[in-house]
Amino acid sequence: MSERVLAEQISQELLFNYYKKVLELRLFELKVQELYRNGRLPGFVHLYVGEEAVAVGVCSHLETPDLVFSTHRGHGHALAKGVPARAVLAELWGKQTGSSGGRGGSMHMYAPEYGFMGTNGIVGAPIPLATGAALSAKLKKESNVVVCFFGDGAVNSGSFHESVNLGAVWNLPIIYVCENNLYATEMAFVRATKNTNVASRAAAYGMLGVEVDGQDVVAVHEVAQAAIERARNDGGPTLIECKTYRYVGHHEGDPGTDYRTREEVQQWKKRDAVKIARAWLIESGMTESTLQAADQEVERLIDDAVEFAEKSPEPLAESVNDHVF
Amino acid sequence: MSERVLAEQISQELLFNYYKKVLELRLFELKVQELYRNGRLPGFVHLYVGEEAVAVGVCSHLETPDLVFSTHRGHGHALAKGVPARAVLAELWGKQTGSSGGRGGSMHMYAPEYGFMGTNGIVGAPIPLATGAALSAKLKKESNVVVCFFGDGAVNSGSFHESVNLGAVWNLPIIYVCENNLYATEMAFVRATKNTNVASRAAAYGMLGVEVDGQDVVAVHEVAQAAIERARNDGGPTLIECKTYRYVGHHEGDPGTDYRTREEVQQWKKRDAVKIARAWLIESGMTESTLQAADQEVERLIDDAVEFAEKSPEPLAESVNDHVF
Amino acid sequence: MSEQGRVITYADAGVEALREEMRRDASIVYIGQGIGPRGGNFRQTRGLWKEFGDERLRDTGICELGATGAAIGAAMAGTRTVVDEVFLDFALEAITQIVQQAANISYMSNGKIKAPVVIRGAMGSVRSAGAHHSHTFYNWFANTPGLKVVIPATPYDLKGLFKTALRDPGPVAVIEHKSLYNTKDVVPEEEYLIPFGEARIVREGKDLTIVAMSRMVDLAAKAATQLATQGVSAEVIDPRSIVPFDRHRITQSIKKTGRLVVVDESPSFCGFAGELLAIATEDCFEELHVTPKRICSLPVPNPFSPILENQMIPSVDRIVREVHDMMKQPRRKC
Amino acid sequence: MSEQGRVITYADAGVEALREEMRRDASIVYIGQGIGPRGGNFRQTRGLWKEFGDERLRDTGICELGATGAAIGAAMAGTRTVVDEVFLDFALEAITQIVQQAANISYMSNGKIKAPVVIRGAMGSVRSAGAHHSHTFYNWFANTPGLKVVIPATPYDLKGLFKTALRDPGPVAVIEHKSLYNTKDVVPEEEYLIPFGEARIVREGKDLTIVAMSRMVDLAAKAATQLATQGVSAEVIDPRSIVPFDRHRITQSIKKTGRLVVVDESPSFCGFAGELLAIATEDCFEELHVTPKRICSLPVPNPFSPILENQMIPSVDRIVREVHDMMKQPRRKC
Ligand SMILES: Cc1ncc(C[n+]2csc(CCOP(=O)(O)OP(=O)(O)O)c2C)c(N)n1
Ligand SMILES: Cc1ncc(C[n+]2csc(CCOP(=O)(O)OP(=O)(O)O)c2C)c(N)n1
Ligand SMILES: [Mg+2]
Ligand SMILES: [Mg+2]
Repeated sequence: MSERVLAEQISQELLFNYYKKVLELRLFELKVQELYRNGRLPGFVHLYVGEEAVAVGVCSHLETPDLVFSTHRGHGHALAKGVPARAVLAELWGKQTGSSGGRGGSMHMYAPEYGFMGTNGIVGAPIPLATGAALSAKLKKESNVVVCFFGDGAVNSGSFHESVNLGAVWNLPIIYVCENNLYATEMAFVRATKNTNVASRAAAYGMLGVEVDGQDVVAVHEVAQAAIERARNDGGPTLIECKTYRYVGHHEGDPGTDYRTREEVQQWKKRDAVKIARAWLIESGMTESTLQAADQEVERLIDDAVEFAEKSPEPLAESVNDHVF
Repeated sequence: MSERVLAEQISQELLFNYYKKVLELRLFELKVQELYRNGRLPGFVHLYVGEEAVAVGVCSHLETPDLVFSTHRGHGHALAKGVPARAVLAELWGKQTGSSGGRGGSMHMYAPEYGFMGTNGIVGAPIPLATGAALSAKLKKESNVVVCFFGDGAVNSGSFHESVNLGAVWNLPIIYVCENNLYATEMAFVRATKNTNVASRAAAYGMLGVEVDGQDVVAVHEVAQAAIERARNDGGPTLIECKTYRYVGHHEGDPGTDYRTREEVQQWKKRDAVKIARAWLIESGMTESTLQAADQEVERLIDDAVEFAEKSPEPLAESVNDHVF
Repeated sequence: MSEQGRVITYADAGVEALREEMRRDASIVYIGQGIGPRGGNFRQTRGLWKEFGDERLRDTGICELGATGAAIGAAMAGTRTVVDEVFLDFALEAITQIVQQAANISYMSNGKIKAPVVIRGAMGSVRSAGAHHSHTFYNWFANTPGLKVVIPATPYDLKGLFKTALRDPGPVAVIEHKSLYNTKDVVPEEEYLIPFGEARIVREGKDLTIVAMSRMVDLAAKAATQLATQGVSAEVIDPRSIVPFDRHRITQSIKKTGRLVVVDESPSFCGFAGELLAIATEDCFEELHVTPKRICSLPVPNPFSPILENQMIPSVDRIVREVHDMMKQPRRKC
Repeated sequence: MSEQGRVITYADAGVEALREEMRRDASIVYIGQGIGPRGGNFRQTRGLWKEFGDERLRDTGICELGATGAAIGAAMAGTRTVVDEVFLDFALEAITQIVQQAANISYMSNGKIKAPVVIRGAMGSVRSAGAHHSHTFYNWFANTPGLKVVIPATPYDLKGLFKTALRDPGPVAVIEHKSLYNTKDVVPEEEYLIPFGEARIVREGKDLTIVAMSRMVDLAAKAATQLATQGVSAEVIDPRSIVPFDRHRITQSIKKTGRLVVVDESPSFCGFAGELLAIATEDCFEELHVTPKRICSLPVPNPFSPILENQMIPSVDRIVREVHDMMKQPRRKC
C-alpha cells in the first residue's frame, strides 16, 4: 500500500508505539545473539530477527486475558504480548527470575500472568493447545480470543490439520497466524508442498483465509484487527498468512547461507519492518531527534534487561524435584 | 449418467463381470453377517454392504502387482483385489487357512500374494503406508500403482493430511479413494467438518480431486481408469471421492438406526449398486436366465467358502510365538 | 466395599463419577468420539449428553491428536477437561501431546500453569479385538514424569478414583479395561472418593503375595480361591494407582509372606512386573524366601484367534500352576 | 576395537555404515528432515546426498507421522528404508505407525509381510536442550513386541550395529545419543558387523557389575577407573542391543561379582534399570551378595537450567558414591 494511504489509516501515535515495539523486538534478539555467541546463554536459540512486524501488528490488539501460543521462535511473541524483557532474558539465561524460573528456556517459556501461554519445542504442538484454549474462552463467554503463531513448517503437520478443522467446526474465537518465512530450517516451503499458498488452505476447512505482507506492521495491524474483532463477536476463526523472512540462520549456529542466496536476503532486508515504520513516521512529520530519543529509550530497556538477568541468581539444585505435578 | 450413454461406454461382457463381482461382495458380507449373528465368528466385523461398486469399479483396473491398502471395512476390498473368498472367510473365522493364518482377523488381514496389503484397525493409518508403497513402486519403475481406500472419517486425521501432501509433492503413482458414506460410526460428516466436499480438499495439496457416484460401478470404473492410467504414466496422484452409503450398522451390533433416518436409508437403497448393474444388463439385452445362472454361480462360491472355512483347522496354540520378528 | 449400596456396572460407575463431578464443577468439558448422543462405544458416557448437552459433551471426528491437544490446551486455560481416547490404543495418535505438553507443563512453567485434564482410555484384550485394539501401555504412562496413572479394577474403585482424578490439579490417565465394563459390583449411594497411592488388599493371605491390576485382579483372586482349597494362602493386592504408587503397603505384604508373584497383562520387558520385582529386591531383599515371579502376557502382538489369544494372556490355571511351582521351591538358606 | 583402524566420530561411523550399505543394497532409501543437502542436524548423513542424490535421500517437510508411515509402507512393499526422526522425541509424532503397523505387521500377516525399516533417532540430554528435546524412550520401544532395539555407545558399535540393522528383515530402532555424535573412537577400515544380542564387556572387574548403555557407558567407565584407584574392581557391561537382550553374558557377570549397579538415563519407574534388577533376581537370586541398585535420572522433565539438569542426570560422582555405599554393605548372610 502507498505511504499516503497509510498515514490516513493509523494515527502517528499508534504507529510510533508500533515502531518502538518492533525496535524492541529487534534489539532484544540482536542482544541475545551477541550473548549467545559469547557463550553466555545455555541451550539453543531461534531468533526472530526480520519478522517483528508480525508479532507487533497482531498482539497490539490483544488484552492481557487474551492468550497467545507461540513457537520455538517465540521471544518476539512474548515481548509483543507484554512479557517484560527482563523475564524473557532471565529465562534464556536459565535464571530463577526467568518467566519459567529457569526450568524452561527459550523453547519452554511461560508467562500466563501476561496471557503468554508459552513458546514450544514441538512444531505444530501449539495449534491443538491454542484451539483448546479458544474452546475454553468460548465457554467462559468473556469474549477473550486466542492467537496461535506457527511457521510454514507446521502447515504440513497433522497437528495443523486436525486443530484448524476443529477450530472451524466449533467456530472458536481463535486467529491462526502463519509466519511464512519461506523456510523450515533449510527446507524451502516449495520443496515441502505443492501448494505454498497457506491462506488458500483455509478453504479446506470452510474457514476464512487472508494473506498479508508481514513486513508491514500497519498491514498486519489491519488484517489482525478485523480477524480479532470477528473472533470476539463469535464470528469464528481466521487463518492469516504473513509473508515474512528471517534475516538470521534457523538457530544460532546455522549461518543460514547454504540454502538461501545473498540476493534473496538482501531483497527482503530492503523491506525491513523497522525501516518501513521509521520512514512513515518521518513522512508523517516526526523529527529525527524524537526518533533517536525513542531508539535510546529502547536500548536502555534492553541494557536493563541484560543487567537484571546477569545479576539474577541461578535456581537451587535442591529444587530440581519441585513442580513435577 | 443415463443408461443409454452407459451402454455405449462399457461392453456387456465387462459389465457382466462387474455385476458378478458386486454381487459376490454383497452376498459374502450378508453371509458373514449371518454367521456373526449366529456367534460363529470371533472378534468384530464392519460390513461393506451397500458400497460394493466402489471396490469393484476401482480394483477392476488393477493387476496383481498393483497394491491395495484397505480399512476396517475391508472384506470387499480384499475380494475385489482377487483374494479368494475362502481365504477371507477362513481369516474371519480365525482359522489356520485364513489369509493371515488366523492371527489377523477382519481388521488385520493380509494377502500380499494378491497385492492386498491389508485391512487396518487404525483409521487413517493405511494412508501413510500406501503412500510409502507408492514411493516404492515409483522407485522400482515397474509402472505399478497403489490404491488406498479410506472413509470420510479419515479425512480429518493428521494421517490423511501429511500423507496426501507427500504423495502430491513426490508425484507418486497412487490413487486416494475416499469412500464418503456420510458417517463415521454415528458421527455425521457434517458434524465433523465444515467442508464436507472431500474432492475439494485435493486443492490444498495442489492435487487433482474428483467426485463420483459410488453406487454406479460404471461411473467409478471410468474415473478410476483415468486416475490409474495417469498414475501408471507418472502423472501423479488423484483423490477420488466416492459418494456411497452403508446399508448396515457401523459394525455388527450397531443397528445403525439412531443417527440415520429410515427415509435416508431407503433413498440410498433405491440406488443400489447390484440393482443398477442388473438393470443395465437387462437393458443391454441380457436374459433373466443368464443372470439367474450367474447369481447361482456366486452363491455356490460363497457356500464353498463357508464349507472350506468351517472345516479348516484352528491355529496351534504352540505357534503363538511364531512370526513376531 | 463394605458400605451398603447398589450393584452397578463398571461402565455405569464411570458415568456416575462423571455425572456427580460435572454437576459439582460446571467447568468440566468432556471431549471424544461417540461420547455424546451415542453414549460411548462402551456405554461409558450413557445418559450424560441428555443432561449436559453438546456444549459439555463434545463429539469430534477422528482426530485424537487435535482433540487431545485441545483438551490439554483448554485445561491449561482453566477449563477442566476429560478426553476420551475410547480405545487406549488410539492414545498413540496423541501421545506427543500427552507426554510433551500435558505431563511437562507444570514443570516447564515453574508451576505457573497446570493442566487439569483426565486422559481416559480402555486397554487390554477383549474377545479377539486383535493387535490394533488390545494394547495396555500403562508401562509407558508410568514411565512419564508429570503424569499420574490410575488403573481401576472394579466399579467401586473406578468411581472413587475417577472422582479424585476429576479434582486433581494436573493430568491423570484413567486406564480402564475393555473386558471390565460389564462387570458388576456394590457401589455406595453416598459420595466417596478414593485417594491416589493407596493399594487395596483384595484378599489377605500369608504364604505369598500376588500383585495384580485391572482385569488381572479378578484372575488373581480366582486363583487365590483355588489355591486356598489346596492349602496355599495367597494375599492379593491391587495397587489401583501406579503413579503415585503405594510402595509401602505392597512391600509390607511381601515382607510378611516372603514370596511375590506379579500378574501383568503387559509384555514383561521394561514393564510393571519387572518394576515390582525391582522394588521387592530393593526393599525386601532379606525377607524374600524364594525368587519372585512374573506372570505376563507373552511378548507378541494380540492374535485374533481365540486359541492363540488365550495362550498369550495370563490365565487362572497358569497362575495356580506357577504358584505351586513357587511353593515347591526350597526357602533360601538364610 | 583391538583391530587397527582410524579414529572417527560417532556421527561419521553412522555415515559410513549407511554409505557401505546403500552401496551394497541399491534399494535402501533414507527419509527424514534435513538429511539431504544439509547432511543432518547432527551431521549424521553428511556427504550421503552428494553420492546418492534426491531419489534415495528424501527430505520431507515436518510430517513425522506421514514420513514414518511412508517409510514403513515402502518397506512392506519391498523397499528397505531408514526413517530419521532426528530427535527421538519427534518419534512420538509417529509412534502409532511404529507400534501398530511396523512392529505388528510380521505377526499380523502370519510372517507374509516384513517391514525392513530402520527407525533412527537421537535421544537423551544435551546442553540444556530442555523438556521437549531430551527424552530417552527406549523403555517404550523395548516394551513393544516385534521391534528390535539397539543403543550404540561408541562409534565402533554404532557402525557395526547399524549395518546389522540395515540387513535385518524387520523393523529396528537405532537409538543414538545426541551427546555422543562428536565422540571419537577407533573404527577398522575393513568391513565388520556386530550381531544383535551380544553385550560388550567394557571393562573387566570382580567386585561388582555396572550395567550401562549409551552415554551412561562412558560415565560408568570413568567411575570404574576412579573406583580402581580406590580399591574397587568394577566390571562394566553394555548390552548394546536391548531387544534382543544378552541375558546370559550379563547374568554371568552378576553371578561372578554378586553385586549389580545399573546406570540408566531414563526415569526408573517401569524402566530398563528395573528390568535389570528383575532379571538379576530371577537368574542370580542365590548369588547376589547385596541389594542391587538403580542409578537413574530423577523422574522430572529435563530442566533447562544447567544446574538443575546436572542434578537430574546420573554423574560419575554419584556412581562412585553409590558404589562405595554398596561396597560398605555387609554381604547377605548366606
Ligand atoms: C515435530 C517436530 N519436528 C521437527 C522439529 C525440528 N524443528 C524445529 S524448528 C523446525 C523448523 C520450523 O520451521 P517453521 O515452522 O517454518 O518455523 P521457522 O523456524 O521458519 O520460524 C524444525 C524442523 C520439531 N521441533 N518438532
Ligand atoms: C485412530 C482411530 N480412531 C478411532 C477409531 C475407531 N473407529 C473405527 S472405525 C471408525 C469410523 C470410521 O469412519 P469412516 O472412516 O468414515 O469409515 P466407515 O466406517 O464409514 O467406512 C472409528 C471412529 C479407530 N479405529 N482408529
Ligand atoms: Mg518457516
Ligand atoms: Mg464413513
